[in-house]
Amino acid sequence: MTSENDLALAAGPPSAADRYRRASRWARVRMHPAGPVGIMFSGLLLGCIVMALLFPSDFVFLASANLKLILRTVPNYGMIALGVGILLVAGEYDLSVGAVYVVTPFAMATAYTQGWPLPLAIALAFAIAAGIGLLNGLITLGFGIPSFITTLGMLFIVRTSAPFIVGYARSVNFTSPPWLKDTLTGSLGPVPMPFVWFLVLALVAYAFLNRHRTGNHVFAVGGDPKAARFAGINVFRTKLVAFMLCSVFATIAGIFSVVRLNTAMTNPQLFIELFAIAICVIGGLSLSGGRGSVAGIVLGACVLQLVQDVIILSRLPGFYLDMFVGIMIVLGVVINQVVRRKF
Amino acid sequence: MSTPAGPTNAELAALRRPAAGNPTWRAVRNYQAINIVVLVTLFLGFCTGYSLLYPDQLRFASLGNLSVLSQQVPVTAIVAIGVGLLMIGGEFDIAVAGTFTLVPFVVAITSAGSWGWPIGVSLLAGLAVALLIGLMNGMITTRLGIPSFIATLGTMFFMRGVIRFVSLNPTTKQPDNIAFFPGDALKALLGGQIIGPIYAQMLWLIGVALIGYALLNRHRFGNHLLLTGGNRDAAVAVGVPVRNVKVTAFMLCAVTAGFAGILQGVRINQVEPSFATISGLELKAIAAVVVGGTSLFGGRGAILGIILGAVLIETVDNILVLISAPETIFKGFLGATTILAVILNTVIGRRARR
Amino acid sequence: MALNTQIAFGLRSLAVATTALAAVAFAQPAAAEDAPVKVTFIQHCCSGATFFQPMQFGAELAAKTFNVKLTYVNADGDAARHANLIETAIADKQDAVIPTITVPDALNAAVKKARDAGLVVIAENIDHPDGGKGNAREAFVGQDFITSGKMIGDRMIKTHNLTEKDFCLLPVEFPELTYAVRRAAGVQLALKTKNIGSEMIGTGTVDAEALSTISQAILANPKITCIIGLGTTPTTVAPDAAAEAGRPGIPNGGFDTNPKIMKNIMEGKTTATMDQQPFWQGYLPVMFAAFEVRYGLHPADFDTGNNLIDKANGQKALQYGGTFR
Amino acid sequence: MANATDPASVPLFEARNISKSYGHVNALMDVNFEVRQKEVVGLLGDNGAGKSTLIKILSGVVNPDTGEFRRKGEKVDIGSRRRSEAAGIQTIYQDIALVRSMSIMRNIYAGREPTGPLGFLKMREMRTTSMQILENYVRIAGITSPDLMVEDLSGGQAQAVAIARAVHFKRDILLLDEPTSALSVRETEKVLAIMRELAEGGVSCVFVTHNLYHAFRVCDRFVVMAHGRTVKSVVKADTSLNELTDLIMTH
Repeated sequence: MTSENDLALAAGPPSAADRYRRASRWARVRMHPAGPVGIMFSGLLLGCIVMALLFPSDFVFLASANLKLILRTVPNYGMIALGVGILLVAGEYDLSVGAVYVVTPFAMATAYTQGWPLPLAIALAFAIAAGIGLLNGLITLGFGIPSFITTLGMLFIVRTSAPFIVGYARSVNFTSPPWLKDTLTGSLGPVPMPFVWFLVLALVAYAFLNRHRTGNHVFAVGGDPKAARFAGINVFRTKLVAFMLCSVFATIAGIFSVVRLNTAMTNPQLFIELFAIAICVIGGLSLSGGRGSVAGIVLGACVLQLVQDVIILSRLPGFYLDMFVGIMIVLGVVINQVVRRKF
Repeated sequence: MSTPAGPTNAELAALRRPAAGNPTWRAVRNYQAINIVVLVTLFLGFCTGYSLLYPDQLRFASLGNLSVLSQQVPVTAIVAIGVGLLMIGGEFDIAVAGTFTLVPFVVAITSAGSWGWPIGVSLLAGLAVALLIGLMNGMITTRLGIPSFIATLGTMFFMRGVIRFVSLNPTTKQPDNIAFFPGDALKALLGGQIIGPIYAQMLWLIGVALIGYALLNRHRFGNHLLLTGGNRDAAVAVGVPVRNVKVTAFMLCAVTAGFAGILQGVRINQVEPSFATISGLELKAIAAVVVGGTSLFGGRGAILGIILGAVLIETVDNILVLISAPETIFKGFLGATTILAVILNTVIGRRARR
Repeated sequence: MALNTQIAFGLRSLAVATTALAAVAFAQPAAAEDAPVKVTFIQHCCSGATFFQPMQFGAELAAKTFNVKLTYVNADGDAARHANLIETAIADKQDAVIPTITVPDALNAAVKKARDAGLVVIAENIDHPDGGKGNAREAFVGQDFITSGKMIGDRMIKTHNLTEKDFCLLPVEFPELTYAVRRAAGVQLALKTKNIGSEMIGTGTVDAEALSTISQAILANPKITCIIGLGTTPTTVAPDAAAEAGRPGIPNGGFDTNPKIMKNIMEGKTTATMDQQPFWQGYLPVMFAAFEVRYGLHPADFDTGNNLIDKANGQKALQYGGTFR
Repeated sequence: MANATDPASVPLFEARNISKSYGHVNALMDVNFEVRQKEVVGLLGDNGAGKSTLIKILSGVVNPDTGEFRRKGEKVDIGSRRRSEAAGIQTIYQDIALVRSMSIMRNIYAGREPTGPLGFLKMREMRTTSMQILENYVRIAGITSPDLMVEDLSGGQAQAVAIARAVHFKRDILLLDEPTSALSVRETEKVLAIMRELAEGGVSCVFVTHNLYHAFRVCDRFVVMAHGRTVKSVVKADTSLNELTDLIMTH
């Protein structure tokens, strides 16, 4: 089997690589970063469909209104999670997304109502987002402090910045031009536009992470910053890009929300940042960086929303929604671990 | 452990070259929490000095204000000590606000009305619940092998539901605040005025701090904890029961949070279910702990630093009230204080070690 | 004075941020005819929430009008912090303190201490359940949650002819908060007269998520024929939620005003909202406090919450949203 | 000294009069070091002898206080990692400098990805080339796909990938800093064999190790260091294992 010249480890125990070669297609699915969450999602979906067919009047899962609703809702946290996910892969946290999600669209709406042209107002939102991301990155990397702390501080600073600048907590009517509202929140055939955009953004994130040079660098700096530096990768710049992308994705999500509701408010939208991280972890991303897939994030967002939908549709007391969400988060991560470990 | 990619012996020798000054000064400089000690001393000194010079402009050092601080700071600091010990062990607890709320609920419910347990038994029951919560957090984290950040995020949401359930008012079927009047003796014990602006909470803080210090610096457990948080593999290699150490730390964290919750409940005679949801105690505690020089990644931290971190955060807040700062700026200041203090800790720390 | 400035300048280099703030705060208005009345105003929760804007606007307008040095602070939904803030106001030798009595037993001692120290205490927004007999606050400016809950409930029953076949969804941000509990009790008081069932659901404060949660609840329970939002977020998104659930036009109403709610009312998407007129809750207590401290005028309770807004009287609320409304 | 005009005798790489001190500690004092074509040099010495500092200087991580470098007789600057790489030097560490959570292919190209317009990766090119690399430079059994994660490889396989990467990108001097100390006996044999193959194929190796037996088996020449100086440079034919051991022990 092995010649003298060959570097095979003939008599050693089979390495994981050997096992991979022999592994079945099924095992390869489980090994994929999005494998466990994919299995979870499929199981959940299958269960929902079966239940809906068995109890069509009590469990209206398959009603087109419900399906559309799910597709409309998944992007809320999903879009934020895409950015948070990219940053997690780079090995850093961003807790400030919850504030960015509120403040940048608020700035956009304020500028727009003050007569700025819409493209300029949108550009303003993205500029502020990029600025916040840049600041997060510069403080974290420049001083070498944990991003958890930088962005925790930034969460509070950004959250209070809008009310501080305009003097009061405010809400601004944002009546966007019909074409914008239709493109962002209308529907494409039976599929709501937010979901279409979510998939488009997911594709962009995928192209960036898996097909682009900088994405490759993001994986490297998150997986092993020392090895990345050794390979000549500019760790500082790569992480900075990831920080900025994270804020930008939060802003996109915020703009969708504002267009959908026709209003921008300074109300703190509590716990968004934690949900975004939960989605990523359910989707198979590692909190210590370097691992994960965009498919995992998309499926993670779907799973979280599906579970919430199931809880409400099955008429469990909505009063205790939080409780089920909590169980779900832990369970999701546990399933992730178990499925992977079985390999 | 040899790490060939690390510094060479020559470099290490260079690092070990004697620092200037006498040994006492060196010991002070090498103390882990020295930055925060200096920072808090300067800040408090400035505030006290200013308020003594111009008592009409800044009433920081007035009896009334110090009384408020001496009742509030210990509560935050006690929570922070638990969170800090856990963080030294390399883990987070996002669910402390839930524990902080649920435990006094248990005490208040079991000690009154149809339950009517003696207060001592109720207190023990409350602390037992805290231990259970800590055990749950610890088991989920260590046995199921999921990050504590996520595990306790889950239990945070879970406990909100539990709190809503236990706080249901039997007549209105709605969650409700519960009055908590545990009797004068306990009130004096847990929240009485000792002398001047010194309240019983201060003594309890000192007690908890001493226990925390003894555990962390004078007990085998502390050594295990530092090792577990600092270098898990090394800890396993030398036979430290890493999982048990972490579970114990989770339980300590929950017990301190629950105890602080009881202190709070005794002081304000009431327990509110909403506290678990909107207080943001978990982030405030983490902020206090890292401001106090504790490493977010575990393995490094000092009890005094953690307490001073809580002192700094609460005092900054207090000063902002006293100078009539705009309401919108408060949380922003908490954020800025956190970032700046941690920058100060790391940068000065790095320079001192250089 | 010069010495003062010099010292302040020197210390500024010690702690730049703190001193900068201090400098702003210490800059007293030059030689007013009367010394300004010092008032601490405590908002009980939720920094940044738009509901409180008219309240803060009112408080600051009154402060400007009546020469009041206003300290506007937020208790972040923490009763202990609320008590601290009252005691800090006492220590800071304020003339008056204006708290929200969210957690009565927690604040009784502090309120009494403030009265004993000679401060004027006027409650706003939320009162002690036993009113003036409950603790030592002198007056209350705010909405009676239970009464107002009953009013919006009655209005929804009347306008939409609700009967015992109907079922009401009561979405609210956080079901365990005082306002939610008491408003729900009021609404249910009205619903009980017609034997109408109801169900509460927690939505959180994230608008987009609240929207989805309410729509899903409507889908899940076809019995639901009426929505009464118990707080700003659910009231804001209720009509959109009904539309997204494929049942536009479900009668809906709720509490509070903001530009979006007013727009919905004017467009006929929302039946009515209970306006608790937060402007008054900011303006009046500050004015009362200033007048009592300066002239010894005694304040009185003032119910701000009986203003039911619908399409007929909503124009002004839309026009002055964010300031007076 | 060799005749500079004779190309065969010009060393591939030379470091002359290198000194480096950290504070009051002199890590290197006036060290001369050279690597010739097609040879494996063993860099030996006890802890603190200055080996690691020398390796760090050669790989561009640390700058010397004094000294100069020549490649094939021409003066070169190796003051940064990039310049050191440009001078043909690549370093392999004991803790294999690969990102464990990334695939072999992505590791091979980390930092020098072939890209099309807008910086998008040429995936097909990357895949075929990396498979060729794995097959040509160091035949590594058990590696069936360039998409395998490095963490799924054994230590020897991973070290082989690191070496293959270094060789592919036209480096003709490999610095191997304790490359075998984390490996099993069997894997160590493979890595030693790779070193010999590389030297014969034109890639000179500098082998830093504590293990004199290993060194004696693969090296053509030995440089012994002690207290920041080179004590002796000797070809294999002129020495013995015992002599080398004595040299290290006595200094």
